[in-house]
Amino acid sequence: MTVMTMAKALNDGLRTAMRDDDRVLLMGEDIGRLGGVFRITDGLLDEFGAARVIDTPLAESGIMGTAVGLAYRGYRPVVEIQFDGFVYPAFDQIVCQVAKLHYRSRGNVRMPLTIRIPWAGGIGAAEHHSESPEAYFVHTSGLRVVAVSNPQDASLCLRQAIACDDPVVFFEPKRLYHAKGEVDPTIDLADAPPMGLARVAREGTDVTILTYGAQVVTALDAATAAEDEGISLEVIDLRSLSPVDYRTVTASVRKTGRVVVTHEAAREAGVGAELIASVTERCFNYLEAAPVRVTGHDIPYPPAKLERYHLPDLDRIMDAVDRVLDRPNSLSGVSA
Amino acid sequence: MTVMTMAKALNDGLRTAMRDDDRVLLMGEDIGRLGGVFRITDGLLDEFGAARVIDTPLAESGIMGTAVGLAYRGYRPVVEIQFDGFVYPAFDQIVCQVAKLHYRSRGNVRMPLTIRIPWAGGIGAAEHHSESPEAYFVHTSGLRVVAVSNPQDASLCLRQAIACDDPVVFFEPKRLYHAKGEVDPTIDLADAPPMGLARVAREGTDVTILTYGAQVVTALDAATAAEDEGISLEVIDLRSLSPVDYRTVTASVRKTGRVVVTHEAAREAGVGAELIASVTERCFNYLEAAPVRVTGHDIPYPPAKLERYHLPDLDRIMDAVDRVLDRPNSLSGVSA
Amino acid sequence: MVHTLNPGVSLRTDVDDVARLLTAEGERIPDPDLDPWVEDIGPSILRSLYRDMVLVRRIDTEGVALQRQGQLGLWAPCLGQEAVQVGTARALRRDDFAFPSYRESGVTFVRGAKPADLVLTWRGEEHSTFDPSEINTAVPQIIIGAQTLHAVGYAMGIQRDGADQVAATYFGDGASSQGDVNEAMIFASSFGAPVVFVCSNNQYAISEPVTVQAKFPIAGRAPGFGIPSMRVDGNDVLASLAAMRWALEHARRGDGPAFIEAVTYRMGPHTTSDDPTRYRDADEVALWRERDPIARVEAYLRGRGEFDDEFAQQVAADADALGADVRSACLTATSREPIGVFDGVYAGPHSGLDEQRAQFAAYLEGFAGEVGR
Amino acid sequence: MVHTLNPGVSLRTDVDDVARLLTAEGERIPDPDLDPWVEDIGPSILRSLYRDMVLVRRIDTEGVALQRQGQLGLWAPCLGQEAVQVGTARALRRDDFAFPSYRESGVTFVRGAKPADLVLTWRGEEHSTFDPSEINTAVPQIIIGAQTLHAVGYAMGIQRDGADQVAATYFGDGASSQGDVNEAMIFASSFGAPVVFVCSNNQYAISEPVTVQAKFPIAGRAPGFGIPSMRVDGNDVLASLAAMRWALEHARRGDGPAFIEAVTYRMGPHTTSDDPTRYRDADEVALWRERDPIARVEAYLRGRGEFDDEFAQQVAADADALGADVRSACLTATSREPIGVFDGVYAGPHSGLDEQRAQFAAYLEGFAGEVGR
Ligand SMILES: Cc1ncc(C[n+]2csc(CCOP(=O)(O)OP(=O)(O)O)c2C)c(N)n1
Ligand SMILES: Cc1ncc(C[n+]2csc(CCOP(=O)(O)OP(=O)(O)O)c2C)c(N)n1
Ligand SMILES: [Mg+2]
Ligand SMILES: [Mg+2]
Repeated sequence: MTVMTMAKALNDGLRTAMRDDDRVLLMGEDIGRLGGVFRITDGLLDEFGAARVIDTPLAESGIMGTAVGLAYRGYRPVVEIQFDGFVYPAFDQIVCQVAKLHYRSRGNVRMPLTIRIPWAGGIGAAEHHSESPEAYFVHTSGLRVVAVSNPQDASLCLRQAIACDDPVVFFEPKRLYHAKGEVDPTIDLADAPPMGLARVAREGTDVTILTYGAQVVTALDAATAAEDEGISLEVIDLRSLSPVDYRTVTASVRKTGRVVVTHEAAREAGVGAELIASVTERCFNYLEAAPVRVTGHDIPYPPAKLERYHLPDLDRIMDAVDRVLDRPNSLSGVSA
Repeated sequence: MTVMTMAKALNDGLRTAMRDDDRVLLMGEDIGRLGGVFRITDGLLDEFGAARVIDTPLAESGIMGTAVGLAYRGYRPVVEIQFDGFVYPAFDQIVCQVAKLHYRSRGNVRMPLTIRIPWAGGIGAAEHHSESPEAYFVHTSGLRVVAVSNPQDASLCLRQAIACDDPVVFFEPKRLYHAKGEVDPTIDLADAPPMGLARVAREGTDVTILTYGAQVVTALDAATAAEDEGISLEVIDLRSLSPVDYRTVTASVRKTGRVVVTHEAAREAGVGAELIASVTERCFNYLEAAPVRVTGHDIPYPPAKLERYHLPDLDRIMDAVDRVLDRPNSLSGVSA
Repeated sequence: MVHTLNPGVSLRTDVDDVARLLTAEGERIPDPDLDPWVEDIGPSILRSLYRDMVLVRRIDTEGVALQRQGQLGLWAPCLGQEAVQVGTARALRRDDFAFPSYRESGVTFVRGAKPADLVLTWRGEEHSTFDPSEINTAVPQIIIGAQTLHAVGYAMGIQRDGADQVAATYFGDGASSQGDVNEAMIFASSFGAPVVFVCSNNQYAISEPVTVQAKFPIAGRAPGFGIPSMRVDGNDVLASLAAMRWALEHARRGDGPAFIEAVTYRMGPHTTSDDPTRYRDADEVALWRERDPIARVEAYLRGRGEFDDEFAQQVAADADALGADVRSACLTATSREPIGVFDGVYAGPHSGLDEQRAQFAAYLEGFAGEVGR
Repeated sequence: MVHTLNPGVSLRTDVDDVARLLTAEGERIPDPDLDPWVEDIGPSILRSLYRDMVLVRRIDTEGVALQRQGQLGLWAPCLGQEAVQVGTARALRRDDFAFPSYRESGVTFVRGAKPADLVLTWRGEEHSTFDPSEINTAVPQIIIGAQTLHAVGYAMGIQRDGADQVAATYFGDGASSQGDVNEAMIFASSFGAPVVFVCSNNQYAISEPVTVQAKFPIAGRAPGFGIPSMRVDGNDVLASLAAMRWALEHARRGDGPAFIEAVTYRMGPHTTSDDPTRYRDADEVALWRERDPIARVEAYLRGRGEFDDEFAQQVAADADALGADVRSACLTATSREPIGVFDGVYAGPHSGLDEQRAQFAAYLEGFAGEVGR
């Protein structure tokens, strides 16, 4: 066990994956000499050379499309999309090729791509640098989607994603890149639990909070605050957004009977909608109150100075907790 | 009132919109001499000329991006995406530009684009020709999303979409292009109800079926079948997927207490998830059973010969109806 | 001086402004750039190229017929484009890797696709049938231009493996407008990847004449990206073969990508769903009928006494046999079981989909037991 | 012959392989292509170009300083690129329409952006401030290359209006790899749209040297699309102006698009978040410091007795005043109210968002009343 930042854990995970399998290679913008704008690939060019750490031309569709070709040839490309908001030019290659080639080729062609996306807001960034596009990928059959919230998961899940024979879209919350945590970077993948089991980040009895990524930290803060008010929140870090580990989720919901989902992404047809729909289908008779979503508004990501009114913070989570507990101090509410 | 096919109604709607406003112009692949692969723009080149009916180079991002520029200049471009599966190269321009420019420019720049998409499956088509990408757009703040199910709505909603100062993604179910219906093509837009009110396609008392597009027809068939079994289904044709007319939806759900949502698109994080989450939030105390989704599977669209096992048909809807009514003959079910 | 107003580039789009070795009348004309690449091509190879073209045409006829008879959902005819497909594909080494589009049945056939592989996708049974690694050919692509990037990536893999293979990618004149195709040229150039771009300029993208995509020859774009290119008569199998050999050799020896624009004509409709009379004149089609790729090889060989009726009959018989095989592969096809829609989505277990599959299996089973509702 | 192996195109990427009118030392040299376009440019206009460049540099210095002081979230310096920005923007007519990227503060300034417009976006107050229709300049673009298509579309609108305006779009060397930029050239060429492409090749896309994007001059790509192009010294304001006039006139008279590659250098970091010492040598930067765009104009004018210290001081004072205005616009900025995050998403009512807005307003209101929890 070592204490390290998530950025370091990811860097370390990449290095391990590249040492373990020489078909693994990295592609992206500025990932070579610069080590990526977040330094996640720092030092890897020196260790593995330009044939395996590839600074590409500035074209995301080109990156994704050539990664598909490399996968055809038996490579395992790990693609870095520089920021969440720049994944869209690659959307066609992801949706029509990466996600479908295994199905379309009747399993003959594997697409073991990992698409790393520095992700989401809260860092005061410029436009297009704080997006939460995860729902697009969750809705895309053929992909797996992972979102991490701490250095240990970052390290292990990234290695698992790279080792996975299916394409994985891997979300790294930018605002946690410098958060530190204990990491065992040497876990044997053969012994590790399968990628994508949800984690009970904090046990509780009154309300289940379903969340992922940086919101896990906010939810844990809310749980601490709630404790002071005598409310016990169970916080579940989903880790895998597709598939979702419903065994862990439903066990919690059946215990608490009350659910709050929180994410930064817009609400409409977001991951929260899926979670509520699925939980309602699976746990209807256990639910004591309507599940509530605490999400980004259904607006384009606002300017940096306003982002704190967009991102669901501790207070908004607590307000939702009040609501599912039917406490009178809930300020929000749903109209007809 | 005239009886015409949906294809004709759309053609007619375009013609009317172009006559009414000379800033309206059409862009797309093969929309000129050919009149579009579905003939929706038939005859419009002859009437309005090549400056207003523009056969573009084969590049969807280029089409969408130049449409944005035309909107900057005060035009109202109506873009035809040839098939649902070919919208993805334009995704970046749609998500980052079309959807955001009004917000980003503080309302200074309007994006009155209409993006017409011949849509969804059931016509035995080749790969990429039967996609249901609507959830991607519903999840994208800044867009409006409409899906029509009959010639009258096709005619009116298309004209409304074109007249709307916001971007509208307009879904046209291919398998209904040749379905006929009564159309009043002369409705004055000033008198018409606002675009996007849901329509109670059939009144009923036992179960509410929420649906849109070609599935409305399947749901109506199910309602007829159900009647024979003494079950009364209320079928709601949403027409607008973003925003959803929850007034109409909740009124129905409060009456029936039971909900089935059906759409062709994959289930995970689809529009059905949003509908169930919203309905649960809004009508929790009225719900007698967990709402159920009947959707395409979470798979890439299968080969044509298999599509009937993918598309939710009458039997699958009836099975879900049985389930929400807790009738013993429901064959499906949800595991833990 | 530094302007690149570039008077050097031919700005004509004239279809006769091409490199050619066999005229429409079957006359062998010299071409200094192409001649060196076909020195070894004698009558017997020419006869086998003729044979391949006839077989491809027969496959195409069968495809159209099967579609008309309701046995295929759709067919994209390659009638008139046999020369570029056969000529370039025959130049490939077995271990090179081809990335074709939907219209390249001639390419997939030459690469080794079996009769079933040629029709079951169009029948709607499978998105694709053959295993790409068996015939070193990718799943044919429908998303216009997407495969060009795959070819470049594959070629980057070849480089990393230190191999001397080449990736070849096929696409149309319409495709040349897609961002992906241009990005593919940029990546290929930047990485010096061993990839050959073959643009079959058949004059149309569905109804749009090539002039919607390009006011000047498409081959003229490649040099701007640092990729040498050649514009050849795509109805001339010998020129197509020669140009492809030039391009492959260029890539194989480590000099990076090369580009071929093969000027040809789509004699049929875009697909069997299309009605080309809406957008082009019979005259134009008639003109191109004169430029038939097969007839000119026959004329040339006959002129040299290297082609007789017996050979023609033999090829026709082979073609009929192949046609019959294609037909029978189509007619004897069986569809997957309903639950088979779930096959092959993921390579490994997936809790969400596995559950959905199990539920659907239960549904199907229960449903099978029911007699009506 | 029809090959386009194209020996006519200069395949060098040498930064000195450019058209130039003012050398780094301030010597006026002739250029047959550019000279005709600057016949009317005498000392007084040159002084005003000098002045604009100094002002732009001052804005840039202020931007960096404000960022260092925590007043801006980020700043993308244009240090070293003043000549291409001022020279080309000054060639535009007021009613032409510019589509800049994030780095073109010089362009937006010349177009008429106010001090607040130059900083409030970087401060994170607004995604953009000015009304594009007031200064005929689009919201600066962050998505690399996207604006080039907007410019082409706008130009298609100009054509439809029968107007003689031109759309001009700015982008970087990195952007030239994006599909959108290539599609923009294709659309522009096919429709003969009055648009001018200005590629500021500042040698880097963040850390990537231009050789990752292109092995050959970027200007060499345009002719392949049928677009005439020119490669100029982007640190030479006179050459930049001249080339832009040539390009604008070409477009304005109905001859379609034109393309300029302006070879320049990003003297500073990519943005204030960047550390360029990780990827480039001080030597290289020093070399380019010798090529300063402002110094050469001063040297030229001084050499002709058209520039004295008094003028220099006046300009410096103007620059200081502008700098102070920029600073004060930044420091006096006020943020929108929290509920303002909902402003301007849609042009018309939207039941879903209106409801969400109302709920959030209620939440904020109730919350404001609370003292802690
Ligand atoms: C991304 C995308 N957009 C649109 C289409 C619809 N489409 C199929 S073929 C075709 C024309 C292609 O023309 P070309 O590239 O010249 O190839 P050809 O069909 O002539 O062989 C179009 C527009 C598609 N398949 N993919
Ligand atoms: C689509 C997209 N991908 C990636 C980025 C991240 N990014 C911002 S600037 C930049 C480099 C741009 O280089 P260039 O076009 O040369 O312009 P310059 O910054 O040098 O002015 C990159 C990669 C982006 N903004 N948009
Ligand atoms: Mg074609
Ligand atoms: Mg640059």
